[in-house]
Amino acid sequence: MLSVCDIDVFYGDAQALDRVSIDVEEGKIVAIVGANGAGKTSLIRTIAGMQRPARGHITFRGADITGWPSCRVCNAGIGQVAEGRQVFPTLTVRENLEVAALLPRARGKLAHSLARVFAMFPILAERGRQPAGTLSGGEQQMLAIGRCLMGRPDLVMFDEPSLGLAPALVQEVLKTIRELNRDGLTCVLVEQNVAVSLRLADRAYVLENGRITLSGAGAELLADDRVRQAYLGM
Amino acid sequence: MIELWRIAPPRGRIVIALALAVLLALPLAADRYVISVLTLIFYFAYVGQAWNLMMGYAGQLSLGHALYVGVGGYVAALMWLKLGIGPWLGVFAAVAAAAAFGAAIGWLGFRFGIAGVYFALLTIAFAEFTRIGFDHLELTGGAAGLFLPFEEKRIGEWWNLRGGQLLFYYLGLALAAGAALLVALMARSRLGYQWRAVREDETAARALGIDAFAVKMAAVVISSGMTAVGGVFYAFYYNNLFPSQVFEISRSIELILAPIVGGLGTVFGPVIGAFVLTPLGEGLTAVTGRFGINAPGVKAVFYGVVLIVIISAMPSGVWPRLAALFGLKDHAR
Amino acid sequence: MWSIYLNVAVQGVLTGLVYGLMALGLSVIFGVVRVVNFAHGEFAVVAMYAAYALFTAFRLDPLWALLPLAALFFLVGYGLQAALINPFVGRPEHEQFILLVGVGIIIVNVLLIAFGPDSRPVNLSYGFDSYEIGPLIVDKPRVFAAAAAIAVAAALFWFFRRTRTGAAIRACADNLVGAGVVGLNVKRLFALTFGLGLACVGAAGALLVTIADAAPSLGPAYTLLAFIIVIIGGLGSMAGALVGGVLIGVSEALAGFLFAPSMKSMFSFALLIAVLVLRPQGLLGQRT
Amino acid sequence: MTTLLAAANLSKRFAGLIAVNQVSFEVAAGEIFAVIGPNGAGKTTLFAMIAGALTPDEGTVTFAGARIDGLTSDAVCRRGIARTFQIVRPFPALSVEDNVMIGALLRRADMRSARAHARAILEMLDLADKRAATASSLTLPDRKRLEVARALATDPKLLLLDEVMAGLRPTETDRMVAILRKLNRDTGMTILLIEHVMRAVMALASRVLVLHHGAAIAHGAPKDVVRDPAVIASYLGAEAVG
Amino acid sequence: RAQAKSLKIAVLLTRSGYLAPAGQSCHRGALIAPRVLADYGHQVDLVHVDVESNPDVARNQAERVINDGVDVVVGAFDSACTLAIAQVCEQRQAPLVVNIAAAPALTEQGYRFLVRNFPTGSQIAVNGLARIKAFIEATKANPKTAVFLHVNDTFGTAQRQAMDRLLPNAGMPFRVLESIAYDPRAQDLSVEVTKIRALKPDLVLVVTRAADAIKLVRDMVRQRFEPMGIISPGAPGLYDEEFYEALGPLADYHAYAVPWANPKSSMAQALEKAFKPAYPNYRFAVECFNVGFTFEALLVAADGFKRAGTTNGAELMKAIRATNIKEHIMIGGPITFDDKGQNNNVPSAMVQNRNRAPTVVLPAEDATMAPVFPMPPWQGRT
Ligand SMILES: Nc1ncnc2c1ncn2[C@@H]1O[C@H](COP(=O)(O)OP(=O)(O)OP(=O)(O)O)[C@@H](O)[C@H]1O
Ligand SMILES: Nc1ncnc2c1ncn2[C@@H]1O[C@H](COP(=O)(O)OP(=O)(O)OP(=O)(O)O)[C@@H](O)[C@H]1O
Ligand SMILES: [Mg+2]
Ligand SMILES: [Mg+2]
Repeated sequence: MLSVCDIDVFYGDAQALDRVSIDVEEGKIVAIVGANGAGKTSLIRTIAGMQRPARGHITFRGADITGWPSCRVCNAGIGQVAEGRQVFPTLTVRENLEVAALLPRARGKLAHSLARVFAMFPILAERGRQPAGTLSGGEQQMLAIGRCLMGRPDLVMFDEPSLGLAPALVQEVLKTIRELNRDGLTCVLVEQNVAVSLRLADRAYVLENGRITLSGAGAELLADDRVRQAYLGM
Repeated sequence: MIELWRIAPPRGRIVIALALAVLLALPLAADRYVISVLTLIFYFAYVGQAWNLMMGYAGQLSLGHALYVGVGGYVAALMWLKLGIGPWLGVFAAVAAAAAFGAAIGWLGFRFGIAGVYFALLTIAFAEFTRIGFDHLELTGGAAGLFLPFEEKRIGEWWNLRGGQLLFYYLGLALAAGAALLVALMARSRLGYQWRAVREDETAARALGIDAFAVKMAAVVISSGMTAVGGVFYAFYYNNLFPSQVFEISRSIELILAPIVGGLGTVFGPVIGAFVLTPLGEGLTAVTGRFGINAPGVKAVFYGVVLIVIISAMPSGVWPRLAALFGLKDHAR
Repeated sequence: MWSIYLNVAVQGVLTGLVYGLMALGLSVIFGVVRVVNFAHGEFAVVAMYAAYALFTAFRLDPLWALLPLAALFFLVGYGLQAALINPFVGRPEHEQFILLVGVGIIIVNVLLIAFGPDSRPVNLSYGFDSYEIGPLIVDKPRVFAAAAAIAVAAALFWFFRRTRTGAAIRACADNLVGAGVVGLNVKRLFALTFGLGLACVGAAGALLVTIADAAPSLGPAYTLLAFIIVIIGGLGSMAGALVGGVLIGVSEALAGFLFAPSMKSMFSFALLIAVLVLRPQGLLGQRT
Repeated sequence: MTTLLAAANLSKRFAGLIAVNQVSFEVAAGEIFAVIGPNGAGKTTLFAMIAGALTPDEGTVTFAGARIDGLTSDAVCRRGIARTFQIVRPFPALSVEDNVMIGALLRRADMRSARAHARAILEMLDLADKRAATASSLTLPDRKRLEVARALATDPKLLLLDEVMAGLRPTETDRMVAILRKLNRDTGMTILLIEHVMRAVMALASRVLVLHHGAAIAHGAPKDVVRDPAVIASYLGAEAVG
Repeated sequence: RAQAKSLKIAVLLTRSGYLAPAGQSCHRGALIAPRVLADYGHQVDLVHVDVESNPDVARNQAERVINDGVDVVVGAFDSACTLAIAQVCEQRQAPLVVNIAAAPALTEQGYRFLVRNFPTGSQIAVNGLARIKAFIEATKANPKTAVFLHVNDTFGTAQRQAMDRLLPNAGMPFRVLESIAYDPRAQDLSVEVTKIRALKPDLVLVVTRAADAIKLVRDMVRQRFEPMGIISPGAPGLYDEEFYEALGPLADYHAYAVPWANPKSSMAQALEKAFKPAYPNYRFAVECFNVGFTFEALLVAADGFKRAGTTNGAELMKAIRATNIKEHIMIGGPITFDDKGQNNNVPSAMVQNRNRAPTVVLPAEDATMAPVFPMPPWQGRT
């Protein structure tokens, strides 16, 4: 469904990604794990069209989307739940959701999308008129997920959705991702919480200093010694 | 200073020595118009350098530097007119007064964490506030202006800065060269490093023990004091001061164009900028005149277009581009 | 005596509202695009000339010309942002400053070439009329202009608060990264915002010409005025611009009346300095 | 051993969230002390309060016998505490050497000796060959090293390191561990570090403090702490053990 | 070069920048001058330069035109620019004939290569007060109180200082209640008008600039304030084309004491004849102040050249200093200069707007209409 082929990404003179390639199959969960600054966010931003690769290309459903602006990528069906949630703090919860439905592909389905999101996260319906900046971290994360779904994506990239959440909430969020996947959504999951994300994933990639160093089925990597040593402290 | 000379690349040394020699000898050959344009270039290179120190090195955007030109000019002129103290002494009072203004603005701005556009607006507000104040100040003749006597018999009284074009030409040259040297030295001093640290990232600078407030205060005080010397030059060159002329915002803008166009935070930027912009203005006058399109305003329109083109094509200024062209990339700063 | 004060204050409020509308454009643009439009007043003067031209050619009352002018200036702003200013978004302030100073110089001098240096009045049939309400005498053009300014500002508020595109623009102002994340077309929204900002200026110019005569040299003065107003009200705050306008209008009027009129703008600058020092984000601005 | 740094009942709130909650600990002179904890546990916030970047809502920080809470970050640095930033903050337009120079100038008025000092430190951190490059062109591992170099250049008595190993490869991590250990041994410099890379923590620290949701949940020698059930549950993750 | 037939003159004016209106008006005078001068037997070649209301430009351009072989410089309306040019002319020994600029310093700073055929600020005030007194006497009106409103710029302040000095001993029938200064950059004068209205003066004395005068009168009408008259002791504003355009019938009856073209001078009539076809959109009657003085400056230069017979700066200057021109444009005369280079024979006429045209009403020998004071009410004017 999505394939990233040999991309390099630079910030000024500094290289963040070095010949990274990944493949995402329809209906699967793909995990990308790696330490702080390994380039996970950079990869997501590049796929989303917010960063231009210096080389390589990205195809989605057969179309070459390399270098497309982010609005076009979104409209092609790639959504993202960004690192740090990135909600609009002074807009109300409802406005946050509505704005995301401005994508041409989602515009006509606003009412339906809204109903679905409220059904999934009833708390958001309750807080509909409240500025998003006043929500708690967990609520904001739900809003970020809900907002992403308003754009009617076929593939969603989650960048550290559990960051800064209490353990109970982490479970909640991960459960949601699993459910969304069950309903047919393809997911890319970026997490530092290596153990959890590897167990969830059908396939996983390990990113180190901008390079893919390992890849394989989630369970396989979980059993890999190198992974256990580097990321699980054993 | 010797250190500076030592680290300059050989080609750079030749160019600088040659340029200085040519400028020193020029009055022997060049006509008075060229000399007068060059005098103006020197003035802008000088005050531009002073501004560069504050914006280019310390990263504090001031859009009200005309204030210091005006204060410096007025103080020195008053000292001479009312107390009979000539400009060579008066300049100290002028520097002190302008530095006091600078310190007051800096204190208010930096103490209360005002930065960027807001700080720029604060500086404009002070300049305008002072302009209106001077418009009402009896001591300086108010809006009617302040005039320095310009009499034939005084020409040659260099100690009172009474003299012909050449006096001001060489004085301007000395000021511009001296300011460039001063900034080059400062940039390599401890303070210069601290300025750049604050400019680049104030939080990180403070984590390295730099007292950002003190360092920024030093920048605004030195810059305003330096600018005041330009004001003394201006007052004694033109022999008259009108608040509506010297404190005017367009004056502040005029004086920051050269360093920005030339290259902020570089020693040669303000100089190159002055050598680009002033002749550009004169050239446009000549060219529009030659082609018979000397309708008032046409020149300014071209000037505006050139500004837009330069800032779009070379956002970091002409000099870094030139330096790269001549393979002096590492010496661009 | 109090009736005189009342008169002065009301004049200040009315004039301040029109200035506030002009400043509103600056605030909207800065709040979203984060570009400081240093040629703001110059655009306002272009609008004044446009209103003047429409009046002389078609006898179109500037209060009506306001609508086509706002539309026209919207297009100008949209095009300008898309073509010229977009590359400067996110660049250092001094670069934006030079760019827009260049634009301002061009505007002032093109106007000088096209219309000459003399000021151009719009002679309204009701230009010299005034309402007398008890001790209060207020002139019609000012009342109309202030009312129109409120109407335009209200329309803009409505747009930003009630429409989805308005919410999207606010979203860009709130969190630019977030806007990219949800796939908003940021460039288009920026152009739209610049367009709206200039539409304000277009409308304000049409109103200004009913209370002042168009002249090329007004540009820089209006730019400065708009700055003072938005900084006092809070750069980026819409209501702040109107409040700032009224505050400046009233304080200048009262200061002019109580002290020397020639020093009245000193009070504006003093107010500006006080606000910057005590509440740098402006009266209605939010701390970032 | 004398106590160099003592934090007592430190707390910090952000808009309702308690980022650091009544944390107390002491660091002895010459010690290497580590703070660990899951993402968002409050480690960086704790550092920021020690370094003067944030003022604690409650509690005190004592350094070399004097209260330093409430001092500005530059004053704290001049007292002898240098820090690195987790999200690195080099001076991007300046060269690597100039970045370090700025640190070195804190205690050296003379440019020549400051430059010599900067070069020595760059040498030590394997950055010497990159000293003319602008900081913005460095890779993340190099930037992390630059961050350390710059802090070291101020000749601190106490060095605060916020996740300087993150993103380094195992060999690079080992190299950094060796450098820090050598520094600690040769100069007696006290080091307080935040780290996720347990390999480094185990190798370096004599004592570890574990934070979770802003509170200290364990405290002691590294090998004891990693066996603490509360730590395993909250940080290392139950799965990891099982 | 000494045998040159025609005199090369550079006309430096503020044709852009904030003094552009006046500069361009003067420029019109300069453009039509050569043909009129030729009819009087003077050959002049003009170079026109815009000094952008900026002394830096003025200074450099003065150097440039002198380099290019110009013999005399004329200019520059603005005092700051004129002073900048004066220094260059002094050093290069090129005569500067000031067309308009009122700063007293010009002829007090000791320039030898400068003459000014224009009154100083205080001369304008002295002449103006005398005319105002005559004006009131001639109409037998009886204003008891006045307010003096002036723009707070170079010119306005100089006027104010002169008024403060002169008024107490001028024997005026009215008492000045208050002097009010306003900011030249003020966007709005309604508060100033309210302030005047609150003082209820019979007479409003004003020193304004072009656009300000419009704002002033407009706000007076709007605020329904009707003094007996609005009179200027010598300033622009009340007689600009834009003033008539903006105010229509309300522009009438305001009076101002300014140097003015003598309607009975044949040279003025010749100038007007040349002006009309050249500028169909402008009226000589309105522009004659700027046009007239600019023309006279050129006349002074050309006349000096004729007598000196050389373009040598020093000799030409000597001839110009010795000028004695009886036939010229403006009321008064002859044109002569004192040791400082100042012409002290530039009186003011009392001019009043009548049917939207400036009309000389005093002195009687030059007048074309009789003065009207107090003015008729705002309402009902056509
Ligand atoms: N806007 C930027 N400008 C310059 N460098 C950047 C920028 N964003 C990221 N980098 C650098 O690119 C590299 C990869 O960063 P990235 O954010 O992709 O890592 P990550 O794996 O998502 O890390 P984390 O776990 O901290 O989220 C790092 O060296 C980082 O410092
Ligand atoms: N300036 C701030 N304003 C509001 N909340 C903040 C601020 N700084 C930190 N926080 C919050 O405080 C909590 C603790 O943050 P802190 O950065 O101290 O965690 P950390 O332990 O360093 O985590 P990490 O391992 O990810 O670096 C987090 O929830 C964070 O979002
Ligand atoms: Mg990331
Ligand atoms: Mg942290």
